[in-house]
Amino acid sequence: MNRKIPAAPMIFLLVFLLVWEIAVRATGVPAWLLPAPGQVAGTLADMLPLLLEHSRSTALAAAVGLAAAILVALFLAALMDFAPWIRQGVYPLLVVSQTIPIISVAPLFIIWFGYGILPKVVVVALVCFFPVAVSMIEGMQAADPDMVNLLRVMGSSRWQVIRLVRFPAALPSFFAGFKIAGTYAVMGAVIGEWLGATSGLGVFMTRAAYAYQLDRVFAAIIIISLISLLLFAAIEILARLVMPWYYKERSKG
Amino acid sequence: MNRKIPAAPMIFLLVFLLVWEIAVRATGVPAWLLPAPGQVAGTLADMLPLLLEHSRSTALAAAVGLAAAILVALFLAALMDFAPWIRQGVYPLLVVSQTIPIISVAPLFIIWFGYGILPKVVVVALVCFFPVAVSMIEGMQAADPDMVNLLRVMGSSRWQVIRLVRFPAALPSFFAGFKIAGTYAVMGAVIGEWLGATSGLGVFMTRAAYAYQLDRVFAAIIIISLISLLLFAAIEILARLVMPWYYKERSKG
Amino acid sequence: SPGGGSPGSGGEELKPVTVMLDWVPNTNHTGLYVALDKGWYEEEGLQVDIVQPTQGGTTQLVATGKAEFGVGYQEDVTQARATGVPVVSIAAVLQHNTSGFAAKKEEGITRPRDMEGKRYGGWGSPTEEAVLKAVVEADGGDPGKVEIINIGTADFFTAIERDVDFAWIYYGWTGVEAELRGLEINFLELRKLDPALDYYTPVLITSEKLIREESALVEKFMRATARGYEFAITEPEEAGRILLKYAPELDEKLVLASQKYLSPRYRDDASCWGEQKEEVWDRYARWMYERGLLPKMIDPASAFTNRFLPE
Amino acid sequence: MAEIILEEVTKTFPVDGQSVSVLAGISLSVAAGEFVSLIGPSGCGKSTLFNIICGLVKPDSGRVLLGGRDDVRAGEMVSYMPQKDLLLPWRTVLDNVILAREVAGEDKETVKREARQLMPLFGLAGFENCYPAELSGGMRQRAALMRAILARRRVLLLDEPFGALDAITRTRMQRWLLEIWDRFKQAVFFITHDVEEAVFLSDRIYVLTSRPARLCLHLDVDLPRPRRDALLTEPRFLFLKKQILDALLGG
Amino acid sequence: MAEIILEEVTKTFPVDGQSVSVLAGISLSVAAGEFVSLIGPSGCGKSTLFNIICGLVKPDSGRVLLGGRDDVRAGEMVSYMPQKDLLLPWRTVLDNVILAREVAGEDKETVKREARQLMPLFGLAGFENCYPAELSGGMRQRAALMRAILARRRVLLLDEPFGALDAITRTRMQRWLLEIWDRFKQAVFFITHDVEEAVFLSDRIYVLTSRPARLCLHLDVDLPRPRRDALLTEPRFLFLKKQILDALLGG
Ligand SMILES: Nc1ncnc2c1ncn2[C@@H]1O[C@H](COP(=O)(O)OP(=O)(O)OP(=O)(O)O)[C@@H](O)[C@H]1O
Ligand SMILES: Nc1ncnc2c1ncn2[C@@H]1O[C@H](COP(=O)(O)OP(=O)(O)OP(=O)(O)O)[C@@H](O)[C@H]1O
Ligand SMILES: [Mg+2]
Ligand SMILES: [Mg+2]
Repeated sequence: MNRKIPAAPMIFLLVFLLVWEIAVRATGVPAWLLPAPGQVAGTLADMLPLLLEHSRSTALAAAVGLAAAILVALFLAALMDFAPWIRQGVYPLLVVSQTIPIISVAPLFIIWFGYGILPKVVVVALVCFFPVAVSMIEGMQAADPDMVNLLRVMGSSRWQVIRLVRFPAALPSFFAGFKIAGTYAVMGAVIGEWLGATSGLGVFMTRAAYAYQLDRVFAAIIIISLISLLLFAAIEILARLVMPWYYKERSKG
Repeated sequence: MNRKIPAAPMIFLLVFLLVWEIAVRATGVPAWLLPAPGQVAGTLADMLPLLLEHSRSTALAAAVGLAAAILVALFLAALMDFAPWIRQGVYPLLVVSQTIPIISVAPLFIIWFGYGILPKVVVVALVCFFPVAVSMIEGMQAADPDMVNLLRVMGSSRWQVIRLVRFPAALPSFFAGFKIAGTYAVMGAVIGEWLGATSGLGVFMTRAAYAYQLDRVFAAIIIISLISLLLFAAIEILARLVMPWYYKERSKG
Repeated sequence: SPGGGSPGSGGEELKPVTVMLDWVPNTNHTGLYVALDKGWYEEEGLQVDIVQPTQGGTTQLVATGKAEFGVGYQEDVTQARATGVPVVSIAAVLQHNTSGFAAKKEEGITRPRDMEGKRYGGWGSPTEEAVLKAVVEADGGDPGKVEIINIGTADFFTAIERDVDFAWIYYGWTGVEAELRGLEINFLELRKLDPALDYYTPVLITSEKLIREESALVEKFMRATARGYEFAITEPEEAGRILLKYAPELDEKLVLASQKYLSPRYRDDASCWGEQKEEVWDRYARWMYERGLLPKMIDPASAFTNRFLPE
Repeated sequence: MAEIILEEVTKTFPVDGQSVSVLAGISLSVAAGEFVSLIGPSGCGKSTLFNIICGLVKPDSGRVLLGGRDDVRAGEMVSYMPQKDLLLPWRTVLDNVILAREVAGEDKETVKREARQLMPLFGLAGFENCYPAELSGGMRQRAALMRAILARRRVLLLDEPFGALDAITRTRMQRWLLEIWDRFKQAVFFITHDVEEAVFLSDRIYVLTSRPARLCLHLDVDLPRPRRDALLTEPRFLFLKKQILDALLGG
Repeated sequence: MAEIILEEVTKTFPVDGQSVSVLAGISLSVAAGEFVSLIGPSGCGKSTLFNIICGLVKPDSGRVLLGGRDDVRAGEMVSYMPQKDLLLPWRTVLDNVILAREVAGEDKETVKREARQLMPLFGLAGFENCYPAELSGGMRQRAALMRAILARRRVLLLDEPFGALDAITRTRMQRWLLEIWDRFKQAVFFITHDVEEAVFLSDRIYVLTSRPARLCLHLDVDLPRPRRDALLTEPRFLFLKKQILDALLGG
């Protein structure tokens, strides 16, 4: 990635907003159906203090949940590398864990985790750990088998093979999963807030939607997107810090 | 993966169900909160014809949406490889597309796509394309830069470099994303049904939930999980067919 | 924080109590927020936390005691009790059912049989289908000719833009919004179509266990809550503003207009706010049971109680 | 006409914070149809020089002319066999060796037929449908060489093509390379560590010093062609060999 | 005592549907402190033989004894330098060369100090903190060799350690390898394509035929030690060399 033209995303965004604004004006879509960006911007400015207050609890839940997801995912990936039967037994359960619509077991969540930040964190973790775990597992499997063999001949334990070869080899794949998870984290927190909460952007959005104020809904979406983009950028920077060898090699040409 | 012990997942599943059954009986959790597996199995058997009927439209939406997602993801990944400014401009938009809580823009969906199968397919595609796109993009970036250079010296066009090196090199990563997407597909269709539908497992679940028939909700979840697992297994088999070189290398040891 | 209880003014320990709404805070809940805002719960020694829930979870959570009180519907309580979920209705928020079927004026739906050949947008509950069928049939129409579409979470105004001709609304919120928008609608009020359908919606609920073991708590809660609703009945404007204070995300115009519409309807023709009649419970439960919506008939007398209403 | 001309090419790499000068002003040329070898200590910058010719690495200063021009795409003129074999792991041997021709848009089946006939020559008969991971080190190198030769460009850049081959195979491949070269009149630019091999094959030899690489010897190999095995013991041959070894030792 | 004993080892690979016999009954041994070389045509099965000794490939039949036993983990006795360098791309040169000792649980800092002192010997001084991608082909090979030697096991398996090195560096590394070997009394099992190198370094030499590999020559190198450069032109040396070349040609 060329770091010299950070203007590109801005330009794309502006074009996107412009098209949207023009489309709304040209077709005369009413504001309660699809507000124009200009109107949303106005609302955003008006509601900013309230939005920021709600953002705080959402962002916190997203961050904590994401961190928990990463730990769980790394642990599971390492575990599954130990024996094929663990892999074969656990992998389907992971898949199943993702196919349960959280909303439909929401009461259980609240009974287990209460109304505080915990259920939100759990939802975020549940949503985020899967992409990281799969990317990590597949990335570890993709490690050069000859390098793994070399380590075996050196007398490495299984754990050493994981730590010295499989984990570092899986890092690019891991960060792909991390980026996916990071993108989902804030959304996960918002969904978590639908399960029952007293504050957060999810609360804000449901209320605004209930009052037919789509401009407020969109203002909240913009905040969610911004937080997500920041998180995404942070992950990208982290990747560059953790894998200097990787980016060095790729910027040679 | 050792293909000789497919018993492992079964054993894990049985242990899991057993723990669940015992936990429900021991703690006396009422059935309207968490039904025991035995009860769910009974309901599942009773409701099977109805569930299968509903499954058909859900599975169809999931399959069509997933296929569309793959195509879009591959197209975007290839597009973003053409120039850094496209990459920098489009990537953030992809992230933003994932941070919009679908439920909160459901009305727009319905205005645009009506109440047929289309909105479901769109939801599935929206949920699924992102993991595939990110995995593909990151996988293509991870391709050996020396191989890319070799192709350049051979006089390859950008598109040839993508087709001959970046795409095949990204396949293991692509399949990681595909597995994630496949896992989400059925869930995505169910969410799509919550936005409005006349049949499907999501409709079934909503109805059962209104009547406090959690055993039926769980029966539906089991069907969802089964379809998802089948899809997941199909993707795994596809990976083996598409990447014989990859699995050959990894089964040497 | 919005909806949260404020710390006690006195030195004595306040008892924490959770109230789980049925959905987003709205004018049905005004009395709760008034009581909270005026400190009337604290006067009763309660520290009340009002939580916004997920759709459908409230009844179970109240039944398990995870929330002491909740907002529900008669239909829901009946369904729950028939399934064995031990919840009890302790007050009717509105004395009469203010919901009904609404359509744009140009659809020309002025009576149930006009629904023939039209498309109905519902949320997927089995009861609504039965209700629809019953009213169309009673008016001499063919319910088989009404197409039912699940519109899930989409709102009324969006739904009727495309694919849907009419839907079920609460007049006190959606109908008022239509008025504010100047959208002309035909509204068929449910209770006018069939007296059995004049059930209580919404109601306040609690669990059998709480009534059994901590009836004093329920009493205290209801005392403050009733005060809140009485205030909302007499001071709609101020009550509406209190609600807005706790849910600033809502639309001010809509809340105030809705409050004006609802305030006289909280008590309506009852002797006091919250009163429930066994007749209403019995009639609707029987109605549901006869249509196969309940696995078994409930005892209507134990589904509700008036004993916690202040004199 | 000179196919390749380098004029005062310099290159510096940042290594561990400091900048290490690798090429310190290299000027050389390879004429059409010529066989030129490049010898130098390990790590002096030979592969870097090839990368510069191919346009993969930008020199810090100096000029690179291909076919007398500095605006020509390397791929059109040059076929490159890198030091790492860089076979594509997802392609069979047969699909790997035809890569350059496939890129050029030629009919795959025709090229495959041609490649199949050459397989025995490279000792790869029977392994057409193997993946690279199933080959031995020497077989991979031979496949990479075959890929470069099948590309049929005016200049062949070979970076240690015979490094992983045993003496016998190596000798056979050398003889055969000379035949090819004689037949197709390509220019060959050849990196090797084997002094004897360089003298035996080349028209001219450039010897580089260790890092930063400078030219320390430019040798015309005035031995008659065709070259025969008997040459290896002739005095003139041994003299040239000695000259190079001395240059390497002195450099 | 014999460190390595192979008894009638056979190995067949499935290649393109058919099964190709690679090793057709190989018996050999390497005694403690001995320097033994293995020579054979490219693709005959030398690397496969090493993989079998290391336990990475299971022989179809035959026995492998390490230290006289068949139940010992290869890693405890053997240090292996594979033909591909297999440096870990995410580790610097320094971190790569200490890998085996780190795996053994030794204090990293101590081993790093030891490694830093050896860097100049391997021509890697100044590149300690480079990543492998920043090294030349020969430098990578030297780093891989250094990693194997730093492991300090009773047996060193070296698969073409000097293939990518220029003549001068190669000679220097050969001399130095003999010194190491003399000092630490490890047994060395050495694959090479260079017949001269094999004769110069070894106590004994095994020569394999082309696929399927059989032993076609087992040669005692009865040259005195320490070996000096002058040896290269002595008649006995040339005779042994000729014997091997004949075996290779005949095989
Ligand atoms: N994993 C494998 N699958 C199939 N065939 C293999 C595999 N590994 C090695 N072979 C085959 O075994 C034979 C011997 O390979 P090996 O690498 O042992 O040769 P070698 O003697 O080391 O050759 P070189 O000197 O070229 O390195 C080759 O024909 C090769 O194709
Ligand atoms: N991408 C890079 N970044 C930093 N240093 C590099 C890079 N590529 C090459 N070098 C350095 O440039 C020098 C020359 O490398 P090059 O590969 O050209 O050597 P070489 O002459 O081909 O050696 P060999 O015979 O060992 O292959 C080395 O010191 C190497 O460390
Ligand atoms: Mg080189
Ligand atoms: Mg080999």
